[in-house]
Amino acid sequence: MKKTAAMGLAVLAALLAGGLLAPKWLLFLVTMSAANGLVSLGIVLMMRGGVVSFGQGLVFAAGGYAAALVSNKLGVSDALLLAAAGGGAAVLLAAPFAPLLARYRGIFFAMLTLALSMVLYGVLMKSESLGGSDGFNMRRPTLLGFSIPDAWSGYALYALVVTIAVLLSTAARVYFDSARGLVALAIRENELRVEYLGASVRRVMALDFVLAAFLGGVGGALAVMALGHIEPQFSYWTTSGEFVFVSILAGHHSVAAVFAASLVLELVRSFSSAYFPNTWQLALGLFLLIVIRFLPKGLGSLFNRFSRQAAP
Amino acid sequence: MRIIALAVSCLFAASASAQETFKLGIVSFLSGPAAESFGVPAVNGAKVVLEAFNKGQAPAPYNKTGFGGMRIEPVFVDENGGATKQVQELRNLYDREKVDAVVGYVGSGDCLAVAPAAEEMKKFLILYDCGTPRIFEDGQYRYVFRTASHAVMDNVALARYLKARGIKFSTVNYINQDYAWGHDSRNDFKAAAAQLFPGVKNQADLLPKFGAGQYGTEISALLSQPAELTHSSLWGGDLQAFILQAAPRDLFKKTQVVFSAADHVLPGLGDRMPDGVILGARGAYGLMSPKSALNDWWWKLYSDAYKTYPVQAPYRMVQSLLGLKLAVEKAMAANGGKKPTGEQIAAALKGSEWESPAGKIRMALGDGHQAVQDTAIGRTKYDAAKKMVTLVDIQRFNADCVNPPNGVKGEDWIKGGFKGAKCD
Amino acid sequence: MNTALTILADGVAYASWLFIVALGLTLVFGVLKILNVAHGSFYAVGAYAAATFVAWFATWGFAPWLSLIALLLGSVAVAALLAPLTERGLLRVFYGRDEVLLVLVTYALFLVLEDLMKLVWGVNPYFVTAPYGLFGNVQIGGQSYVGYDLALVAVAITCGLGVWWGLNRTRAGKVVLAVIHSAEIAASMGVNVGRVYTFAFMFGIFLAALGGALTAPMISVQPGVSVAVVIVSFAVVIIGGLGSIEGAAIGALIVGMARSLAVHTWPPAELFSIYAAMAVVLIFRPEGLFQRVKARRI
Amino acid sequence: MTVLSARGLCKHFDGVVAADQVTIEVAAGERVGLIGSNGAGKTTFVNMITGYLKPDEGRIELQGRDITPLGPRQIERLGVARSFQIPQLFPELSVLDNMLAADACAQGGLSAWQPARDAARRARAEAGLDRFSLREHAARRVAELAGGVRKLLDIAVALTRAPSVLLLDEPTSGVSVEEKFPVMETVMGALDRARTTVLFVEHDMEIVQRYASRVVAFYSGRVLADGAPAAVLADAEVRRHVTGAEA
Repeated sequence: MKKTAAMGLAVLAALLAGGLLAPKWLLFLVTMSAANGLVSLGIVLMMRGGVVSFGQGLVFAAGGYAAALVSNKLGVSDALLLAAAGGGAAVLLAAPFAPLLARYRGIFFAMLTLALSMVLYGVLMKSESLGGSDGFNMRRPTLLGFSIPDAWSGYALYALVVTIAVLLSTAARVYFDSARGLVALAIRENELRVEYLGASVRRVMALDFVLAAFLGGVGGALAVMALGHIEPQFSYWTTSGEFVFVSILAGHHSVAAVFAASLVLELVRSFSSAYFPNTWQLALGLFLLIVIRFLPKGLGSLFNRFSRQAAP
Repeated sequence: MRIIALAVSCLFAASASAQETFKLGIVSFLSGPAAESFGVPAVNGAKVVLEAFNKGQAPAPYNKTGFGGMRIEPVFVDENGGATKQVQELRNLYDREKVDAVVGYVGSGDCLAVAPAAEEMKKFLILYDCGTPRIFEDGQYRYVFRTASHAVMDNVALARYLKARGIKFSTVNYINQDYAWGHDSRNDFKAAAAQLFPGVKNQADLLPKFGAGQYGTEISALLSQPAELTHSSLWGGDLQAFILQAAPRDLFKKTQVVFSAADHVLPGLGDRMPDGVILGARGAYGLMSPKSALNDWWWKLYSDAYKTYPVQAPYRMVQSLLGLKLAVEKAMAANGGKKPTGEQIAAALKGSEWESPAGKIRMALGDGHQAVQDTAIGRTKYDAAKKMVTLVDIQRFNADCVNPPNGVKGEDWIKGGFKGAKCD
Repeated sequence: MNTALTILADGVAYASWLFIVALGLTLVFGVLKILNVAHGSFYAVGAYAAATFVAWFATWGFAPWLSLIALLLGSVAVAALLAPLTERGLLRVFYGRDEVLLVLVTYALFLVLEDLMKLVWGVNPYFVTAPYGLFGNVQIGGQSYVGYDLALVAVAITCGLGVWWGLNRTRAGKVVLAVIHSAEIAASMGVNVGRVYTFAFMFGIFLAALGGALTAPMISVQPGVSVAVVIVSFAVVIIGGLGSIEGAAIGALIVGMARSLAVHTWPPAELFSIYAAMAVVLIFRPEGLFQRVKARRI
Repeated sequence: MTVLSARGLCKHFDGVVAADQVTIEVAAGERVGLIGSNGAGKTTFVNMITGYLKPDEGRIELQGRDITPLGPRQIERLGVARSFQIPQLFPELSVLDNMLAADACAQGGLSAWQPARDAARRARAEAGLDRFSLREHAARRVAELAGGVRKLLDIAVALTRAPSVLLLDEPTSGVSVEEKFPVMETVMGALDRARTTVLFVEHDMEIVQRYASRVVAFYSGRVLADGAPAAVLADAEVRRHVTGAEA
């Protein structure tokens, strides 16, 4: 656990230093992919228990709208509070469904979560007070009471997002290595035996769903702060699909891999749409296929291979 | 394919001679439901016009080569994929592709999302098409402009046309897409009709979801309680499907149908378009465009290249590019003939006005950032001899008659009885 | 009374259009255990193919009613060329992988096909309205319907009965049912599962393409046709139960009726009525209305 | 005294009778061998005792407490563990992680931060492996193990919480002939030390004779005979319907 924390700090320091050198566009790309990465990290957390949610757009949007509304309507501008609000709102929205969803597996879990996210999408499209399909804009947040100068807004948000991302990932790593984390893996392998060993499968699954919701909500809040705009698209099935793709690309072994995967997706998308304006979807699709084909266990499997060689 | 070639060539050209070139990002729908009616025609329009600019073949005062001698290098980006993607790609255009300005965006959601991003980056941005009035009514911008009227004009003009032509009606049915554009258009027309036709009754208010494709149920609903007038802001594939499915069921015979933005479907539909439909084009575009040397040049330029006449989308694109050209050249002069910054271009465009194929464009609203323009409404009539839909009973409305004055929200302006409207 | 009749007629008309597409989706899942996100893309390809064939027929000066044949040929072509290519060339690589992963594979396929269609047919609209007028108009409850729309009801019923009969009353059908029940057991009984997969996928895609082809006359065929179809036919098969034919029929009717009822009585509900229905069914009958839970043997 | 008592258990699967008035009382420390041809109702009995199946009729008591309505989880927590005909393990995890996962489950309230592999837990898990001399396999994935080893691990996992009653469902099935006796030796040796009450389903009569202190013979859902091994195996009915092959 100490080791994990130390590693987290080291990574964070490196990222914050690196951010000073990176070009603006890359900075923003990393910011976005870190925010999105948190949502996918939530899916990975559930994947370790053997289920994949195709509706994380639900909590992503919940967190995003919560943060944007708290900022616009209540006038709260502190980024950390907004992030917390996002996570909290997502948890509140997801918790009632957790016991229910804990009963579902495989395609049914995927589809039920998808349906829920699409219901939210429909509601958001309808709510003209929230700008309907156009959504609405959000002021740039302040950080610990300081308002951020234009020149530094990019870096400040980057720093904020990576810091939160690293902290939550460290927490996730600790969770994965905990007793509960191991039992989740066991559930993925053989639920029946876990019940026969006296642990409640549903309780584990329900909690995982709520934790994933928290991660998704925070991710949504951070994404909105970076974008300055929110719209129902956040809850649309294609959005959720990309989160799933990232977690599949990452695999459930490594936390770092999730953010690597998220970044890779953003880079591919951005370069293909810049250089193949007419066929960027084709490029993206082919990329997805190739990855799924040749990295069945995800980037994480590579990561682990290296780390194993490092420390036998 | 040609677009890819272009984009790639730009990549390499970029490094070559940054001084004499002006890199221009152009964003519109190259895929998805809006590609056919709006995105691709607009981009096609941009291509021929920029080509003409670079050859210095545009008529005066647009006859300087490129932008004041600088060769224009366009970079095209697909608007499909949601506002999140647009914000990221806009940032990439400015920071990575190093474009000097961006012209783009059809979707209102995209416009709302990208405007603050450009503002924060202090980069010059022209929104060339999107409809929502919220952008400059709710927001204050220095670097962001819209070179076309917002959607309020379209539905006010429709109502005024009905009034002017003495078309009587006491009941209205509505069918609009279930997203902001549809909702806003319906609300604007409702309000305008309430002002000009007191006591008019609103009946069915249908909101099929965007891209539904199947309208049988809606058409039944419209026919089961037919109103004298039926209003719709459907566009593109949805509009075409609606017309194809409604015509055989005689909807167009049983009620007077008015479309707020429909000229873009006329060339495609041909004789499938019923006669007597009243429609607008979001400006004096296409068959309703005014007679002028500039318009003739543009009409020929576009028709020769694409074997069809230009409609709404390409018109809106060309009017933004013409405005940008003058602004850049003005700013250049002020900058001692050197390439101007986004800041300087913004200063030059703010509150300016220029001639476009569709008439005069004036940056009159949103203190100099939101354009107003004349518009026109007409009535369809198929011309068997020419084998094309023509528009008859065309009536023009000058900008001040159908656009709110500076500082007044469109909605309030309509509800307040069009105070300050000059219709002579 | 008339309103009720209208609601019913509209609901049934929409349901039958939906059923043709959803039937293909549910078949493919039943046999290959793949929830095909790209189903809507094949629907769109079907529409484009139909447009192309009708255009050819017109240039060859065939009689208008033959354009119906052209529609059929269009969908057959898609099923005969594109489907095997996809199944053998792409999906086969991923068999045995997790269901959810396969959903992702078809999502990628969906992206690819979107652009491929654009490269092949461009973005300009295709109109194939010729067949739409062939059946004239029909009066139902004071409403005048286009005969073509009602003809779709017949087509849908034919497809449904045809598939049901094919599965339950023919030898080949029995084999397919065996594979649906368990590919392993079927294989051990000497069934060429690979062949059944290809065949079933081709048929499923044929239905998708047919749906598109039959819709082509009443729409403008252009980019973006596919998107709307996917989710709504998803809802249908989820409601009815993945892999169940009766389920697809009932699901289509539920969705069609819900939509028709919403449009005629309370339009604002239309957008999310479908997903709400889907969620409710999933909560109370996760396997859908027509599926049974399989107990695990230890 | 009686540890486990099942009275008048009945179970039907659409038409098929899996249990018909099954009544068995088990005293502490007994080694009960459950025999019977396939489909006689042995595994159904085990499944009912451990709460995987609810009997249609009848009552199950553990130390006088009614456990009939409880599920596998609650029953396990009361000290009734089982192994499976087909080992129910976590194939992609290492042998040690299988034990650690079992240990985590046994700890009850699952901690979300205490490491699953800390020294204490690891020691317990390794001790558990040692009892079945599985230590050398600790690092291997279960999926790679041989049948016999898997059987042992399945039982080792079941013993994590030191149950008072253990049900073994065909401990030697899928184990090669030469492995059978060694496997049973290790299992029973481990159990002797733990003084656990054992019910084991078994087809191999030599094994039953060697390790059972009492034998219950099933036939088409009914208890055919119940008593000392010699007596039961000598019973005519049993010879006809159950052990006929060996006769």
